[in-house]
Amino acid sequence: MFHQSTYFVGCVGLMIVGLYTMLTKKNLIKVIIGLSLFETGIYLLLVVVGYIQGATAPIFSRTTGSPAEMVDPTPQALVLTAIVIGVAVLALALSLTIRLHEHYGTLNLRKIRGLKW
Amino acid sequence: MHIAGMIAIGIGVLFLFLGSFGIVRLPDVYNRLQAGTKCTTFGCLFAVLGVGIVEPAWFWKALLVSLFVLLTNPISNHALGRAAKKSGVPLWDGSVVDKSRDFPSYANTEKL
Amino acid sequence: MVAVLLIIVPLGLAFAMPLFNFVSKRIAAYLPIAAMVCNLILSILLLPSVMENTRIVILGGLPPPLGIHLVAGPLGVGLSGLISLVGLAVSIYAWGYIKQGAQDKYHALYLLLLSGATGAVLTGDLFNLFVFYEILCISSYALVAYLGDRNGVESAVKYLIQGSVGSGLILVGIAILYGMFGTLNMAQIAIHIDNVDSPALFLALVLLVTGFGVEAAIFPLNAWLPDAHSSAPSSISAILSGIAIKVGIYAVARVLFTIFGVAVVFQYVLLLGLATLLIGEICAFSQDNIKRMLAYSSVGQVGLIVFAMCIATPDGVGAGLLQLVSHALSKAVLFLGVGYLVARSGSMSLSSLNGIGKRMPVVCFACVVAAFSLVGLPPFVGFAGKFLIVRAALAGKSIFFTVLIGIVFLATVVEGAYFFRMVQTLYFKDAKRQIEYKKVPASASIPIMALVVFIVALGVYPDVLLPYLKSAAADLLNKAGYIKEVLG
Amino acid sequence: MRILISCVLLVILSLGLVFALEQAPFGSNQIDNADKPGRFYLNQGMEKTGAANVVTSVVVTYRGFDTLGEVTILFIAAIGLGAVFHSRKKVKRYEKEKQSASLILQTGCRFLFPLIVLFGTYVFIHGHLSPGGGFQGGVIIASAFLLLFLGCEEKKIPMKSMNTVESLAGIIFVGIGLAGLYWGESFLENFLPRGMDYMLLSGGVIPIIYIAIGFKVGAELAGIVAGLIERNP
Repeated sequence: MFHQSTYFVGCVGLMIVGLYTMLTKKNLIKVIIGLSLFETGIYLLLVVVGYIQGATAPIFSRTTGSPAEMVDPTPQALVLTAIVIGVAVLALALSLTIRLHEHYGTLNLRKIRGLKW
Repeated sequence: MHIAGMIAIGIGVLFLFLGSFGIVRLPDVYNRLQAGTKCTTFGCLFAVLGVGIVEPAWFWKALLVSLFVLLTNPISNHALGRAAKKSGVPLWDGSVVDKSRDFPSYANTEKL
Repeated sequence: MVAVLLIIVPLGLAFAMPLFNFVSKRIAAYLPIAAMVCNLILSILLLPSVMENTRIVILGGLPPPLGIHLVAGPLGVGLSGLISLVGLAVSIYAWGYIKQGAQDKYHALYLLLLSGATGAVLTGDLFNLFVFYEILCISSYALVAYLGDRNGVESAVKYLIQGSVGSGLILVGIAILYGMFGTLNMAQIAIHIDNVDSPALFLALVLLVTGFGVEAAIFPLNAWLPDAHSSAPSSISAILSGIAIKVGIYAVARVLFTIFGVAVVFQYVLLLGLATLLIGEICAFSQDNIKRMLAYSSVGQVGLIVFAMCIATPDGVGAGLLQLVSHALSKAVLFLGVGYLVARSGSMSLSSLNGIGKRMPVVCFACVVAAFSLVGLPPFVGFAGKFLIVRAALAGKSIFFTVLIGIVFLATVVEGAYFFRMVQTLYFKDAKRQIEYKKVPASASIPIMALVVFIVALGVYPDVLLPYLKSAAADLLNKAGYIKEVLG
Repeated sequence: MRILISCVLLVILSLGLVFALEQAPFGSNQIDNADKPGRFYLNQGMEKTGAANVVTSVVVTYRGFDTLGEVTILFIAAIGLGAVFHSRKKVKRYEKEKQSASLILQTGCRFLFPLIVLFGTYVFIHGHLSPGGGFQGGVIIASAFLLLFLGCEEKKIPMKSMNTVESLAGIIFVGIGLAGLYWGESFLENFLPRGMDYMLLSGGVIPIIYIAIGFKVGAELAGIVAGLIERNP
């Protein structure tokens, strides 16, 4: 339907929005949201890389299933792994954020300067 | 059959759109919850059922999905609204009636 | 086939940690020691046989281009031996050192960190490398914040954010490579990469090097390192400086040499390494906090290793690897020793350590030996490393390298200056206040002294290591040989 | 100033990415080559493993080592959370204002909890036949526990047995891998018979591994949720 570069523009756009959020926002929670957006863009990119125009999901069933009409399964497996890694990082980041808030009473990164940046 | 399903999906999409429009336009939390739940529950119901009608093999699954939407959406809405009221989010100035004053458990939430 | 146990044993013991806790809480501290002893023995047993020909370990029942596989070559097994040696020393040290917090969780995370490092150096699949690299990174984020104090948490947050952006970039690079070649096998990518000339390839190279460079702390990606290394518990600082950075360097080297093998880029990375060296040493010179000083010194040493590797001759890479071994041993000793010095004096500033050398002779002696080794004085292993680097750089007789070696010497002088200042503080200044010094427990002094013995022994007989370094360098540089060994 | 610099940086990065991606020959024309892993998995995965969902057979057997690493990473997150929160003082601020959930929410949660667990179990048991699998099923089960945390505060989650489940599931995964090494030829090899196509008992070790992963992920994510909630579990 679309030229393939259209998809790339979408993925890269998400990544850039995430990176922009990470670079400019002061609040740590917003930085983590930016990180999450950035990672989402990457997952989309991985899926798009394995996409074939007009092909279906790589799942056989009794009625359908010809290997020629399926998309590449490997990037989907990679995305699964990458998402789980992203979740783990997110959980750890949020727990560290809670601890940081207990120590400083704020999440403003301009005010958290116990160590030299 | 196909056309009936498509019409059902269309109705669902229309209500979902109205619901999201309401979330943007309405003045306070309670009104937005109203738009966000009533319209989306109804819209979701029709959209899912429409899919079930278009694709008859999925009808029973679609029915089950719509049943769960019908069950969970109001509960979550209730929890959100109650939490908002308990933590003292004020009503819109133009609100007409506030029944929660009649219940003792909501009595001292206004001043927060 | 045995090489897979190098990864599985620590992993399985870490998984079983909660079950062992039901039996007794005290078992947790012994598990890392057991796993590392097992790994060390396995690596030493494997090393002679993989020197002759690289073993390919198939995983999941499919031969290399299709499934994931491990490459048990001289470089991988050698590095895993180094990891288990330093890991063993640090785990014995941690047995007496870690007394607060959730100790069983500390030991589980520590085991996972080491298994991640071992997996990263052994694997032959690009995405698998990423996964093990993430295991290493995420467990080190958690370990840096282990004590839960202000500095630890703050530096862990910084480390986490920079590290996860880095790993995101790696993933983009992997996506591009997979899109272009339809495979994740490093050897197969290396075959195809010569036939394609595309800007996307250059982009993938930049993204991968940037991503792995965050862990390797190559300038300008080293902002997290001084904070994280100085705020972590000392045993973790030792393992981060000794092992984690090395895995980053290994990954960068693997990407540069084996996958891409483009000679044009080496010079830029070489200059980056030089910049890292200079900046690290100069920043270390201006520090008063001793752990920060050691952390910046790690930055400088990373620069030196990257510099040596990017000379891209077998001699240069071998010298870089020797320097890598030397830095892993010396920096582990320094951080472990300084951990007790700091714990006894109660402050990290250099001035509080005045005259401590007379009170704690063993630990201070070990620190001095390690410091001299890092500066490059004979007869320690650091001398051999630096000597070989200089020889390799001057082998081509080009003016470019002569100038660069001059800069390296300058950095070494700076390095010598602050390490001698440290030695002067430890021994030749009078203590301002008298503190009751408790004896350092044997669980700390034994691993430290064992590593010191290695530093001295390898310094006196560097010839023992040279054949291994030679074949490891060939493993890294010989792209065609690697492809042939993996794909048959 | 900061915004300007970051904008310039990002514009350069995005232009570079888009241009580079535009020129790269991506997707369909690459996978058609028969010796490429993706094509091989599609053509032969079903016959070799017996799993109708090709993604599952890739995740669990061909790239099973990645999955082991992935499970490990979640495990690290769960332990790391515990380690980071260990030295935390107990938070008293919210205790006195805390109110129990309303009757509607409690009833709803009690009613939905077994259904969600059932659905999660369905998803991870049928991972080799339909979309889904251990991770997805585990996440659904963890969401049931999240509901329990929100709705029925008086119900305590047995964290000790959760830890046991987590640990046992991990050991089973590693043990199956080692069994593959022992009876087959390589770690994580599919050494069981592949069974009847499209039936529940097919795919050799895949369902066993996915059940272990489902339990492990469910327990770990429930532990993470419990750790992140202010109240001490």
